[in-house]
Amino acid sequence: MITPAQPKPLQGEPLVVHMGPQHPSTHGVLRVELHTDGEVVERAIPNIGYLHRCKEKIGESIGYDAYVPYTDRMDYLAAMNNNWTWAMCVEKLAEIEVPERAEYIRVFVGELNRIASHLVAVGTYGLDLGAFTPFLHAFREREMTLDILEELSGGRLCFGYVRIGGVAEDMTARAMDMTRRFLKQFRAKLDSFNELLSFNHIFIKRTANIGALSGEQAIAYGITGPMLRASGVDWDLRRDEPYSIYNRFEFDIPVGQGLKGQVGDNWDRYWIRIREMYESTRILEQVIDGFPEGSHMGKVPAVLRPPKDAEVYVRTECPRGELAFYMISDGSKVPFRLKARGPSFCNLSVFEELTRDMLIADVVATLGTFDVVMGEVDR
Amino acid sequence: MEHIDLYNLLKERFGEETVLEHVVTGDPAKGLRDPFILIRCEALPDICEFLKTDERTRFDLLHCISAVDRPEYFESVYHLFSMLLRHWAILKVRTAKTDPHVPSVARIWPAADWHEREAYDLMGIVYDGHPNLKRILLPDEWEGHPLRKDYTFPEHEHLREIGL
Amino acid sequence: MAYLKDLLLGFSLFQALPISVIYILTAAICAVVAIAAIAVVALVAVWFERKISAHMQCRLGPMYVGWHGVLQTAADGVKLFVKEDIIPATADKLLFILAPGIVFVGAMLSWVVIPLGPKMAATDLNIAVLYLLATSSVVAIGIIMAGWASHNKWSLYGSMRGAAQFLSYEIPTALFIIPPVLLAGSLRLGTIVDEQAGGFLGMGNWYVWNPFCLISFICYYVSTLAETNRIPFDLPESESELVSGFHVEYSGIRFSFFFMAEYADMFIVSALGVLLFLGGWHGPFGINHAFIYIAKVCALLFVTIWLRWTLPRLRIDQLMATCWKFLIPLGLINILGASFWMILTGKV
Amino acid sequence: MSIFMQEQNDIACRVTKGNRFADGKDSFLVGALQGKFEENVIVTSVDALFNWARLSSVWPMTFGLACCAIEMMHAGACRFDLDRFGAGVFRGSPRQCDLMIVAGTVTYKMAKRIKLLYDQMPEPKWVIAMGSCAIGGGPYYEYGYHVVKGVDLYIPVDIYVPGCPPRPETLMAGLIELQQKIRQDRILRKKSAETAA
Repeated sequence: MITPAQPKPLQGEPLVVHMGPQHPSTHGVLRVELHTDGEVVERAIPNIGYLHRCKEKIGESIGYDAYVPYTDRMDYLAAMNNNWTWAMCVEKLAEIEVPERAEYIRVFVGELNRIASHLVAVGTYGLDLGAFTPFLHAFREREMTLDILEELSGGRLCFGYVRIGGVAEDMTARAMDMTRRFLKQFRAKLDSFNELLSFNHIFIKRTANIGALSGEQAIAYGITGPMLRASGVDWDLRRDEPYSIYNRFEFDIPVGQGLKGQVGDNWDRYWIRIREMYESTRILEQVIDGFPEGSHMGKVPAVLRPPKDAEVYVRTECPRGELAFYMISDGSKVPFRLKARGPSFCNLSVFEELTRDMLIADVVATLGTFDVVMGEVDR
Repeated sequence: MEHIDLYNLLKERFGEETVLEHVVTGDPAKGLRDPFILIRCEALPDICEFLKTDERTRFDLLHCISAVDRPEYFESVYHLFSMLLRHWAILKVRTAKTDPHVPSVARIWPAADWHEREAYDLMGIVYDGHPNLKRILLPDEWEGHPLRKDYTFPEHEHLREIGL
Repeated sequence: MAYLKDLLLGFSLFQALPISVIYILTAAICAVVAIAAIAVVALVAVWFERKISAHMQCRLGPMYVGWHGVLQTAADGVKLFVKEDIIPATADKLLFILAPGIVFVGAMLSWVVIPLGPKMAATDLNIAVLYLLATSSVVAIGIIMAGWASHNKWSLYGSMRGAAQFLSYEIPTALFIIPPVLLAGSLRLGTIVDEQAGGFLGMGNWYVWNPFCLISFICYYVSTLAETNRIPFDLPESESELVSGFHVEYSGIRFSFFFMAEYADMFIVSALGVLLFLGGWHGPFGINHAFIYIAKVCALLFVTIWLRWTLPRLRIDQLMATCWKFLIPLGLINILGASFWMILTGKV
Repeated sequence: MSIFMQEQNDIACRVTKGNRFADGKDSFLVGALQGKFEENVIVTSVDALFNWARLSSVWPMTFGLACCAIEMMHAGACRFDLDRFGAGVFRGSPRQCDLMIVAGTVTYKMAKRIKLLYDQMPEPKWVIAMGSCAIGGGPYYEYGYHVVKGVDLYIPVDIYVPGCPPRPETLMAGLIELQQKIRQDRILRKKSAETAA
């Protein structure tokens, strides 16, 4: 018997739009699958892996010191911090002493690179919201920080400067001069940047109270770095688990206060980065005032052979959060297992949860505050 | 809490046949390297639930999940951290080389979701009870799990053939 | 047009022709002038925009194509002209081809009544303001067609946003045009401009000094930013969200039509603002010349560009709320206020 | 109208050829006339005009893959300013671009998309492979199982800009090289090997 087809009840289905991998505001090759109902995004599912460059396999195939350039290219906006984490990890594994001067230089380049990295974050965030000029103003300042780093290392983006046991080249007087000059004008430039973008009325309207992430949720998703602090959790490895020589410097840890809306909203996440730049300038001032004499490179054996079956897990505070390397040695010249925990990778995992039932424009605005670097997400 | 105290606590709570041993890696005299607690695979969700909720431990942050390919077995390593009490726990479970299975902890820490997917993708460990266990970094058509030690690198022509 | 017709009839050669031929001839001349004007306006405005934005951003902008890049836009135009233009296989071909034309025609229609100087309009229509309001909606139709025909999800979003935005902002634009029309008592642009002649320093009678017209002017300007699709209201295009919005699938010469229409529209709304509120070609000290008028339009264009490169973009709901919850009520009150003003000052 | 309609439209099916001007169509205007003329003063002037327009207005795609993308952004920003050459209009849609700067590592997951993006661009189009990864796999050549050993395995490349990552100046040098290459294109003139002096 043929039953007449029942008419389906009238219903819509979500329109699936793929944002990326080539999209102006996905900050690289992220693809976000948007399930939209009109302008409202019901679900935004991030798809990653378009820049999977086999970093862990490479780490297990080549020597400890040969891997330094690969860490550069992991979070390419904060190459110094990545080098540093790697160096710390191998130093802990192979028990290598680092001279004091090298530690100072490391803090110096680390903080300078943090400024450079945050400048890209806040600049491109303006771009995501349609403001083009702040982006270029941020890049103008970034060029100055890159000049200093170039003076030291010879590179502009991927430095390979922090090596196992110290740093590649000694600090120069010219770099100190450049830094002093840079610091002299940077805060004023940052203030004018704030007038242009941070306290712009439209900008606040677009970002405040959007995408608020609570502290508990942030911890549950393993979020670290500025995103965690923006959610009101007062946690920074530089102060709470001081590595290197961070305990010698005085600086504040900015925490999200919900100045323009809820705690942990987009504006807070953006604002944390601006404030961290101010703090970094404070650290830099203290560093260049207290440079000790000495060697910039410790004693490192020509061929590194860490003890068998030693395991270390080292984490540092990178501009995007806590970068950690988990390394197992088997007594040979190459690590047995290398696992890199990229902060952006963990930070991005909350994206789907956070952007439920948002408008498309807000999804873009929220993604901007995550400040993901795909090189680190995909590794 | 020191790591060894944590081990004793767990042993007391779950018994010696579940919480197998406490290992300090490398040269114990130097004390620089990380210790870990080896536990039985099946008990992982219970232990994690306990570690997260118990007043003395309160491990609220799952920092990382790593999969390790040992010659005889696969390892899944959990780096836990407590934001409240500021201490570490490093757990390890072992699973067989053929058809490796580990219970998922994504229900306990949402952070585990992507970490487990990554471990599945690159090492091929199946996390039972994971809500959405599929490849995360590599394309779906990819063959094999590259972080295994016996992985042979594919040829470009072969990858073109399978549609990549 | 009448002026041109008389001019032509001044030559004995044309007197021999029937009058209908003269009409067609003058219309053709006007059309050519309008197209040329759009092209020139687009060329100059794009170059302006690129140079101004570059200098705002501590850059130089185009430098190597002609003196300080003056030929840059011409090069862009020729390049787009000789570029392959793709029609996607899944597109609605007829609409896809028609849409840029409609947008361009929409921009061109306005040039019929917009004067380029005293007595330099193609036709001095006595309902010019009404006509402008009517023709400016044609662009919206073109944009919706473009977005729909492209068979692309991003362009569909762009066109839906465009439809909502243009239709909404038509209303406040119309509402804020009413006070100067009331004051002048005419819809003819020439009359409205002539009403603003004289006064203190030759600028005192500009309608912008009237408090209600001042409100009108500012709000009119904001509404037209939305109508011409400029930041902070460039939602139909919004580069960082919808890639390129409604013209995401357009390439080559068809894309350049959208481009030109945008700049032509910008010029038209600035020109209308100058005509209605800033005294048209009446400059200070009683000088009235086309150059004064063009200079004022350029000043308004500069402000548009300035805003474009300074402000972030609004969100769609904020955009709609601005229109319906703020501009339209204000516009209605403003008309009421202007009417009372006229009663109090005895103009009625 | 017929010229409009017979345009190449199915972008997804279009196969990329190495020698793109041999059968790739130009605009509806040029397409019909392309390569039909002997050299004479008018044709060469028209060619020169078109080439000048094309080389003065190379619009790149907003398309960054990895580290090199940051240097590409720097090249477009204040100090280096690609806009001086008329190449600063970064367009998001491939339909409106002339130049694809493959800035970064190409992975197998991405390669298909790059091919698609390339096919979506209208003729004439150019590709700059920026950085050693895009040129030939770079540092990932040996152990990068997921890295394509050079983007030219998928799409034709005009200019190779070496470096890891190349400095913005290097990218600008690559752009100037590209402009030299465009200058020698033969659009209306016949493309015989003998006449290409």
